[in-house]
Amino acid sequence: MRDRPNGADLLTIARETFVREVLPTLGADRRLAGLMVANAMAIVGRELAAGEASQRRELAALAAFYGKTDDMPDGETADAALVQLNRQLADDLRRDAFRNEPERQRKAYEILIETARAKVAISNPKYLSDPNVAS
Amino acid sequence: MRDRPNGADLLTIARETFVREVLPTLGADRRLAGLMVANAMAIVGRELAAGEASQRRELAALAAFYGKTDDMPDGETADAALVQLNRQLADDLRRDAFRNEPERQRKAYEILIETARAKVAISNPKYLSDPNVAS
Amino acid sequence: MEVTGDLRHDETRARLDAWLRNVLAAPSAEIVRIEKLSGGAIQENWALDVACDGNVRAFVLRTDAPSGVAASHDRSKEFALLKAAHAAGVTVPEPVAYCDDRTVIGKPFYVMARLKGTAGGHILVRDDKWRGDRAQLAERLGAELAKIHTIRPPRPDLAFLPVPARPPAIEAIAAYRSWLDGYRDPRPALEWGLSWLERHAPPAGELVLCHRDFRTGNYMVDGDRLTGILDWEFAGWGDPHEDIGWFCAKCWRFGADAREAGGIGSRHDFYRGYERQSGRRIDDRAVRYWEVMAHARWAVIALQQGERHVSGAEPSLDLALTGRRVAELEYELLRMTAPETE
Amino acid sequence: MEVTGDLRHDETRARLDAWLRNVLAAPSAEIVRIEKLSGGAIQENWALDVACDGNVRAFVLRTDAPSGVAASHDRSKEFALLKAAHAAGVTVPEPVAYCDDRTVIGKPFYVMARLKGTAGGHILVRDDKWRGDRAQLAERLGAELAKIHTIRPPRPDLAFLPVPARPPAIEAIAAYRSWLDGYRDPRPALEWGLSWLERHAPPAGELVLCHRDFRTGNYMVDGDRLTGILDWEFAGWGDPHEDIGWFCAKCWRFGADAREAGGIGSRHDFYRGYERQSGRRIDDRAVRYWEVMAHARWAVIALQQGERHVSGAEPSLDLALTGRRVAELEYELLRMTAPETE
Repeated sequence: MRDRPNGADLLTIARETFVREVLPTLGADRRLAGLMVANAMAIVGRELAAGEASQRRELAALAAFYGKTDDMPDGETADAALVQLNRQLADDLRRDAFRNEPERQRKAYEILIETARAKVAISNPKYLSDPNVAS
Repeated sequence: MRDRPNGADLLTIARETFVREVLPTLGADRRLAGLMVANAMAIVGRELAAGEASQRRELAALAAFYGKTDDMPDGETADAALVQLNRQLADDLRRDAFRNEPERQRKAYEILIETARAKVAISNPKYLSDPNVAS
Repeated sequence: MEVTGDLRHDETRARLDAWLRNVLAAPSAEIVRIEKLSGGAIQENWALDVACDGNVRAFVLRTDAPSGVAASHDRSKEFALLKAAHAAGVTVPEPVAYCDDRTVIGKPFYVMARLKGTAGGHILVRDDKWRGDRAQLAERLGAELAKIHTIRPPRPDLAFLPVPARPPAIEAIAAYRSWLDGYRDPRPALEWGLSWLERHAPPAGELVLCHRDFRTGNYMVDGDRLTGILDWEFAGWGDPHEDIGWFCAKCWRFGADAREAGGIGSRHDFYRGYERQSGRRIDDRAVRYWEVMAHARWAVIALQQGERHVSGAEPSLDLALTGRRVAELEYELLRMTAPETE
Repeated sequence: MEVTGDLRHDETRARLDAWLRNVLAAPSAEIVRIEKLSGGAIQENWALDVACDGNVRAFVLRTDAPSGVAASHDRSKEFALLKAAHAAGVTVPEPVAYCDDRTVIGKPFYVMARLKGTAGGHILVRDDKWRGDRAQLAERLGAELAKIHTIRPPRPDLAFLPVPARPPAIEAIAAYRSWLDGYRDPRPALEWGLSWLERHAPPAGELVLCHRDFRTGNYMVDGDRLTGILDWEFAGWGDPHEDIGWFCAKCWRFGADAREAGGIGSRHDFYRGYERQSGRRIDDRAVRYWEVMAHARWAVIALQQGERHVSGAEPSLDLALTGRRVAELEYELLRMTAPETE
C-alpha cells in the first residue's frame, strides 16, 4: 500500500513550491533551466496522476484490432504486448496494408489518434485546449 | 506505449538539472525550499522507477498469509485488495490475534518489515544504508 | 473594528504597542521591528523588538498557526506551563504576559523574552558546524529535565492538565489507537508496535510534568551555553521515563546516531545530569521502552502532519515530506520490536 | 601539444589569435572577449570580440557540439553553403574563414561576422515583445528564400551535396523510414503519416538549394530589420516547396497559430515576397503537402534529439523535453492526414 501523499501529490506540491517560492527568485541566466524543470515536473505529475489507464485502453484497442482479446496480459507482460502490437501496426502501416480496406484503415486511425491525444494530454495538454487546434 | 524518456527518466534529468544549475544559485532564504523540492523529486523518481513491483509483492505476501491466492486482482482492484488485506492485518494485530501463534506472528512480522523496508527504499534509502541501522 | 492576522499591519501594531505598555507597566513601549519567524508548524512566532524605557527589549509573540494538530494546548495553558517551569528553576524564556483579548491581534497570544542562539538540530549535531562541549550540554540538559520533573500534581495553576486514570503508557497507546481508528488507511506496522507496547507496558508509577517534546531542536544554545527549553505545548502529567526516552530515541538524533542523547552527547552524560539533579537512578529498561513508544508517537504525529497536507487543509511541501517520513519510523519501530526479542 | 576544447583556455586563445591574424591578413588580432553562446543543440557557438587594426570586430566561431544528430553537414560544408548564399545575395552573416587544422582548437571550425539582434522565436511571435512590422518581415523573408532557391545544381563548390535520384519527397520518406528501422520503439502514428505522404507524394520537379531549416528561430532580427539567415547545416538539393512548407508549418509558429507564416506574418505576405522575387507562382497545394512532411520530419528530429538524452550520449533536460514533444507532432500529423481527407 502506498503511503500518503502519493507520488503524484508529492510532485504537485513540490512543483507548486518551486513555482511559487523558487522560480521567481532565479537570475535571468537560470530562468530557462527553471522553466524546463517546472515543465518536466508537470509532465511527470500528469503521467503519475493518469496512471496506467490509457496504456490499458491502448492495449485493449490494439488487441481488439488484431483479434487478440482472449487473455489480456498485465504488468510487464502488458508492456511487452503493447510493444509487440504497436510493432505489428507500424509494420502494417509501413506496407500500407489497409489501403484497400477503408473500415480497417479508419479503425486504425481511431486507435492512433486516441493514443496520440492521450499522450499529448500528458506531455502538453495546452495543445489540446488551444482553440486553433481543437477539432 | 509510453514515449521516451519516460517519467522516471524525465524526473531524474530534471532533478539533476535543478541540483546542478538552479540550487547552487538560490539565496539563503530559498535554500530550504529548494532542498525540499529536490528531496521530493528524488522520492517520486524512486517511486516511479520502482513501479508496481513492491505493491505486487506485498499483495502476494498478504494474500498468501490469509490464504487468498486463488485469483490475484490487478490495477485498481489490486489497490482495493491491498487496502482490505492491510485492514484485516491491522485489525488482527490490534487484537493481538497471533499472540499464541509464534509462527504466524513471525510470518506477519516478515511481511510488515519487508513492506516497511520497501517503503523506506523509496522515501529515504540512505536510512537503509546507514551502518548504524543495517540489521 | 477590523482585526488583521498580519501583525505588521499598522493598526494591529498600534494596538499591540498599547497592550505592551500596559503589561510592561511602562510609560512608553513601541515595536521598532517585527518579523515572522520561520518554522513552527503548529504555532506562529513573531520576533518583536520593543523600545521601552530607553532600552530595546527582545520578545517573541506566540500565537496559533492556521491549523494545528491534535493534543496541543491553547496559548493560555502553554503560558501557564511556561510560568510553572520558570518558577521551578528550569531555563526557559522569561514569560511576560498572556492576552486573551481578541481585539488586539484577532486571536489569543502571549509574549515571552526572546532567547539568543540556535535551536537547529542539524546544526547542533554536526561536528563541522557546532564546536561546543557536548558532554557538558548533555549533562546540563539532563539536569534541566530533572527540574521539569520536580513539578508534580496536584497543581492548581495546572489544573487543566488531565490526571491519567491508567498507566501513562496505556493512555498513550489508547490515544494513538483512537486516532488511527479515524485515519483513512490501515497502518498494520504501527498496530504491531502498539500491541508490543501494550504487552510490555510498565505499571503506573509516580506522575511528573512531562514536557513531551524535550529533544534536540527544542532547546536554544548560544555558543556553549544553553539559553532555554522551548515548545511547551504538549506537556502533561506522565512517566518521567517518557521524556528521557523521547530525548534519547534514535529518531531525534538528526542522523548522529552514535551520540545516543539527542545526537549531541552520550547517554551516560545525559543520565548523569539527570541523576545528579534529581538524586534518583534512571531505570534504563524503562527508558528503552519509551524509546519504542517515541517511534510510535512520532509516526502518529508524522501521519497527522502529512494529513494536514493530504486533506487539503494546509497544502505544504514540508508537511507532505513529513508524511512520507512515517515509513522510516515504522521501519525502526518494527526493528525495535522483532519477535526474537520477546 | 595538448589541445583543449574550452576556447577560454589561454593557450587555445593564443593559437586562435595567430590564426585570426593570418586569415584577416592583419598585423595584429587579439581576442578581447570570448563567450559561449546558449542554444545550438548540434553546434557550439562562441562569440568573439577581436581587436584588429584599431577596431573591435564581432565574430561568431562555430564548431561541433559533443554529439550531433544525423543529416547535419560538417563545418567545411556548412561554410561552403554560407559562402554560396552570401554570393547569391542572401542576407547571411559574412563568412570569414574556415579552419581544418585541428591543432588550433582541437576540431574544425569556421568564423563569420556576428549579427545584431535576436533570433528568439518566442520573442518575435509575441505581440507584447516585438513591435516590428510583421507584414514587411514576412514579405522580406519570402524574398530571401526565393534568393536561396536561385542556387541550383550543378555547382562545383557544392559538389558534396548529393543529387537525389528519386523525387525529394520519396527520398525524405525513405530516409525517415530507414532511421525508424533502427529506432528502438515502433512509431505507428509516424508510419501512418509517412504512408499518407508516400501516397500523395508530388512528382520530381526542379531542384533548388533548400535551406531545410528556414523558420522562425533561425533568422536574426534587429529592431525592424532582418540581419541574417542562420543555421545552414541541413541544406541540400530539393523541392522549393519544402522550405516554404517548413516555414509555414504549424509546428514552427511558436503558438501564434493565426499567423500562418512562421507565427510572424500572413501566408499571403510571405508568398507575395517569394513570388515577387522569384517571378514564379507558389503551388499552395504542394506547400500544404510539405507542411504535413514538416510534421513528420520534426517528429523524427525530436525523436533523434530525445534519443541523444535517452541513450545516455548527452544527458540533457532540453533534449529530454524535446523527445516528449514527439507526441504533439504525431498528433498534428494524424489530424492533417485523417481518412476523410483522402
